[in-house]
Amino acid sequence: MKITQILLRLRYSSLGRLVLALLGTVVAICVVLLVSAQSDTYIANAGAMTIAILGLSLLTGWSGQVSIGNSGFMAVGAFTTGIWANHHQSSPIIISLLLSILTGAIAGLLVGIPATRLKGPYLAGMTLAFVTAMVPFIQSLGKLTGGSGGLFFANLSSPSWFANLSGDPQNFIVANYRWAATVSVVITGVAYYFMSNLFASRAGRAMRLVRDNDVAAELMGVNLGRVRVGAFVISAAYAGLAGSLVALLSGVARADNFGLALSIEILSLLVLGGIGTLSGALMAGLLAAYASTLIAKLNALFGLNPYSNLGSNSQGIIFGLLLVVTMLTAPQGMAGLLKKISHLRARKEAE
Amino acid sequence: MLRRTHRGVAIIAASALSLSLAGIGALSSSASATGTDGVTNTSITIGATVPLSGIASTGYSDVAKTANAVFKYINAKGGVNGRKVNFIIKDDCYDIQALGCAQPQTSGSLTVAQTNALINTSGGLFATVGSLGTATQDAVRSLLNSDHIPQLFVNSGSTDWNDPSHYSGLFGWQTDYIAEGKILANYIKSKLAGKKLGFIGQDDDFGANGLLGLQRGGLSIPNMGGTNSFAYPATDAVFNLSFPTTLATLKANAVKIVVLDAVPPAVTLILKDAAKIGYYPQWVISGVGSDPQTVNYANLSKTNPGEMNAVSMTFFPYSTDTTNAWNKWIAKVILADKADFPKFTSKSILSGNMQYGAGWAVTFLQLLKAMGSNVTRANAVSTLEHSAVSNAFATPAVLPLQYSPTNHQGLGGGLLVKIVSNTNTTQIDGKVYSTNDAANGAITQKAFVNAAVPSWLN
Amino acid sequence: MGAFFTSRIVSDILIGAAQGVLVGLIALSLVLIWQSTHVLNFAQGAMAMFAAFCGMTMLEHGLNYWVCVLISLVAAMLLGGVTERVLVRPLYGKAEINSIVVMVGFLGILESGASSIWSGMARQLTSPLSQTYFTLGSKTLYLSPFSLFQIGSALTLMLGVAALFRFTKIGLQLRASALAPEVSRLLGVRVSRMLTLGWIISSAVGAFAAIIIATSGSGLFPSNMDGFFVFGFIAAAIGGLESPGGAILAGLLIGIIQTFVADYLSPSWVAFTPVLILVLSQLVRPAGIFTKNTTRRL
Amino acid sequence: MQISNLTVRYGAIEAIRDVTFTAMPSRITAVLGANGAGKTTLLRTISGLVQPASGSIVIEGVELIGRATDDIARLGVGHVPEGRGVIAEFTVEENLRLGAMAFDIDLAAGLDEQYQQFPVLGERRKQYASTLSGGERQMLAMARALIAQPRLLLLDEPSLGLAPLVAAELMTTIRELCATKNLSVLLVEQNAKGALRIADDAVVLSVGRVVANGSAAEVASDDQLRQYYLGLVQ
Repeated sequence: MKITQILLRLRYSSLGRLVLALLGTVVAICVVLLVSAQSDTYIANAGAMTIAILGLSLLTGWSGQVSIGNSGFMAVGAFTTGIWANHHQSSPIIISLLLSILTGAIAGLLVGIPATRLKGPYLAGMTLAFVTAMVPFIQSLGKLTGGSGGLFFANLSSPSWFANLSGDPQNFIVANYRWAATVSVVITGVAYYFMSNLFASRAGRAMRLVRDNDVAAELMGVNLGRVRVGAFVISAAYAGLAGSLVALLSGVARADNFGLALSIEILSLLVLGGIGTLSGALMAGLLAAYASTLIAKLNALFGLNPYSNLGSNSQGIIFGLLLVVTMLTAPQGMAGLLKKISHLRARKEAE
Repeated sequence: MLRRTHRGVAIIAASALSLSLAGIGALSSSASATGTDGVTNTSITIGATVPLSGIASTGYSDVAKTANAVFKYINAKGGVNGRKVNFIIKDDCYDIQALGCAQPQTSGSLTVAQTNALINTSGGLFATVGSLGTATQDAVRSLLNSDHIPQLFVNSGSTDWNDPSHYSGLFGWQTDYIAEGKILANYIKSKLAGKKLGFIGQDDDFGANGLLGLQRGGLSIPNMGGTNSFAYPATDAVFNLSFPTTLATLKANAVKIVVLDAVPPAVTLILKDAAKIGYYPQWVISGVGSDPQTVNYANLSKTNPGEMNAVSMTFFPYSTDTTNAWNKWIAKVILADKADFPKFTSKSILSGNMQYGAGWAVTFLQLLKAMGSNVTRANAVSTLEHSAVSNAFATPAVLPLQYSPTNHQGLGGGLLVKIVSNTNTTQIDGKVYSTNDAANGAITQKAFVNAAVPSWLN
Repeated sequence: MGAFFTSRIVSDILIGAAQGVLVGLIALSLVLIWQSTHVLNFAQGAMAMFAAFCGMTMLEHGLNYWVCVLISLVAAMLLGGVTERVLVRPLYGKAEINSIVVMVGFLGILESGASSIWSGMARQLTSPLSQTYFTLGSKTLYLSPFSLFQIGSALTLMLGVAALFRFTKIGLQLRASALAPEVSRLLGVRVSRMLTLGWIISSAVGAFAAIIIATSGSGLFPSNMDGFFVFGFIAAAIGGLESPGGAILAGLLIGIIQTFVADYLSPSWVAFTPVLILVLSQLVRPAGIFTKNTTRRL
Repeated sequence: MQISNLTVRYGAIEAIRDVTFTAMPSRITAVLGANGAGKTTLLRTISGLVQPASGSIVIEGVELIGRATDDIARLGVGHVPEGRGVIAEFTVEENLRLGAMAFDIDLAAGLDEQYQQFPVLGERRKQYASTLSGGERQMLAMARALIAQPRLLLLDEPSLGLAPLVAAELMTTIRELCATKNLSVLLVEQNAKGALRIADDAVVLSVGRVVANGSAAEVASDDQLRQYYLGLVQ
């Protein structure tokens, strides 16, 4: 048997998934240490986006509930981290992360209980309403959340052992970026591992059953309400973690950064990556992080002045086109395309 | 052959990933020839994050573009001391990622992301120069400081830029909102005494500092949320939710003077909403929100529809003065930049935002010239702190910069102007007022004399 | 009597109603599309904005205001029709998320496209009617010639749409195509034309709202419909997505309640007031307050 | 109407295989067969709701295959679908007006005629269709198809779910209509007994194939057919 096949087969056992996650994380850390500092900032952000997309993938892809409010839960996580960081400057980041997961989950429960009674457009509308209310609500809390301006705190900086380890101990700028990316990669690895276990578990199967046929699920003894709310809570906890990571990476928590636009972005990326797949979430996270660079290169290729009307808006146009074209031609996203290609090749081989 | 092409999904994904990583960005931040990031013998690389799109881009997007026009103009003449200025502008949407923002929404603060991109510019970044916004620049203050990258001439009147003991490389440029408030208060006390006062301010440092200045200047206005004193959320510059009721209250309470600490789109809405209810008080508007080329002052006066009744402060010769030497120079520079200002003609009027961009761009060129061959970050800071040198910089501003080792604020006053219409602004008394932030700090006045345009700029 | 019309409560109602009819119009346009094609059109506001730009920028070339309005409405109809044919048609029968994502992508294209063509700067549209409120003695009556036109034309438009649906041949076919497309086809109704027509009418309604919003509010700029879209959507959900009348009433309600909240409580609560109304209404009647109860179909 | 070599596939399944028969003008042709024999698919294919893999359907010299459903309806093919398809949210009269909409006919006269034919509909013209009983809904569906004055009427299980008496009455009505209106009817029925009683001709389908084709009397007297395909025992 070939190595690739062994690796792929690993995902069917719990221990195998652990090995896969560890391997992936180690490989990613090696990449982090090799690429440029700017690429490290992209990878760090890709981690945060991947976690948020994984959360939405669970909710929308598995339990079939379309949410355009997950950035609201990210805001909860980010401000939990921000408020904690401003009061306990030297506490380890793991505490910030765990607290944010907790507050995210609680917010998910509070929103989920009424929201999951609704279906289709009403559920989407409820989550849309939640996120549009969240931004002004956080801003209206005054000193606690810093109003419109937001909270500022120290962002992640490299410990000295890491700076020594990562190559150039003189250049602390680069070491800081590498450290941030490493932290992000490790957190993403853990989040990914948990999600892959959930995917294979009974609860994961129950969710997919609810999505495909809620009547049948109910007849088979699945508690619809509990599964729907459960999916909401886990999804919100992932969003809380993502928000916390975003805040730690940038040293800022500002409500405007977690508005409707981010929710729509997460949903779009989920679709581009492939709804309901784990690998799709990874690819979508990377796509998000590299989008602006890629499009800047395209601008340069076509000789567009980046400060002109068209140049400064080409990103929005290209991103929009990408979404429309993906949905109309390959609704399974990148993960679906890759699967198709590998199936085609397998078939060719068989012949 | 066929066997080899067979790959699992994960492997394809992984190789696509590593390919994309390999393709983008080589190792950067390696020290350059002169030993300072972003500096070579023939160039210096600086950058700024500004709102080119989104909620605050109206008018403000011209600031950095004008600065860029100045740098291009000087580069075409060979640069300063043989160095050309490589100015990188990044759009941060004022860090409000509403749907009008043209940047893809990644995650978290766009200002931080764009500042990271600037720091990691290949060849390095010497400093950020002219980044715009109070909250946006607060967000990257500690990042730039910990990387020892100077953060020069922040486009905001907050006092946050004047903290040399914590942020040695951080410099403001314009008169801060407190000093501006004191000068406006002085005018109100002397020329409009005895009339009932009202205040509307943005619900952040901008509004709070401006109000503090009015109070320190001796006016009795309650804090925002008190009688006749209102805060508005920044997003109301678009949504217009609070202004109608706010103005109705002011009108009902017979308030005769209203001070506005608001950005231009909000000022436009406030003036329009007031006219709707036939409310025509004496407006007193902060300089950052009053630019006649950005705010629409049409048909807002009761007695004469073509006229307006607003007082404001500016650090520049009023923009409709086409005989002023600096205005002529700025117009010439912009006219030369057909790429970014295709619609600007020899008959166009400068906006306050254009003057502003030219103002700090010239200041940076003066700094570069003063540093001579020793272009390092440490020398940039010490040159600015060397009052005898930096305070003598000739800029378009109507008063000298006042940098010192203990003062990183920049300008300390301005010229009072009366806005009559979009094409007609006049000086009120031709005097330049200056002061500091302290409650007991005196306000001095002297005649307005613009520094001459240095010949090497022409 | 004058004192009554200039009282604080009546003033708030008048201000709120002027704002509310606009929210109602957006909600109506969303309901029209939802009814006919079961697509939640996230690009509704952006399409209206784009169409408004197409016509209203002609003001700068000296064209009459009403001619510009006409051009915008024609542009809106074209945009609506083409959108349905090209973007929406392939989505029928697909999962809900597909249409949401496509319309979100279209929203991005339209807003960035408008910024590319017309720049992100806000354009002030010179109003054809005075926007100064009338006075009764020394007090302000919160009505102006323009706000009268605003409320009047919005109501007329709503009644017109209602009449079209209730009393005309086309209206009967539009409703039948939405309710039972296959049966309608069997009866010889050109259903696909009716779906396109639904989008055309809805786009025109939305564009009209966008023009009024740009004229009376903060001007015309690429994102000027974002906030109104959210409020309009909330109104449509409160009213029940199937009910045009409910959408309009809910829009009015939102406008008036917002004004009361701003006046009596705090302006900073205005932005999340509609959401609270939505949450309450959904908890009471999940399918909307103005829809008849229907049983779940399997 | 001439159907030749018609084949319809749903994915890998052939719902109809190589079906050929002719429905004569002004006659009732019953299409019989067990559940899943392809009867409904046949009607849906004629109406253009389903596209066949091959074959042809010609009516008065016009090829139907490839035409849109609404075009086919306007050619004079009325189709009363299984489950009746009345629009519950419309009133009785609105349903009838909708039926007349696409055709160049005198609406008032058409309505009068249908109300005469089905007096109960006249009584309930302002009521919502959702308030009608099963039999009344079936009448409304028939009336709505008839108001367009079709030349070919496709009836899919009209007696399904009706009380035997009502069903019998309905069959009689269909017979009368065919005689007075110069109308061809293609009648799909599981209730073979009732259908054969009023039909002129009959086609028997089994698993998508034609197993018998002839006059109703011939089919009704063929014991083998009755037993194996129609489930009728003497």
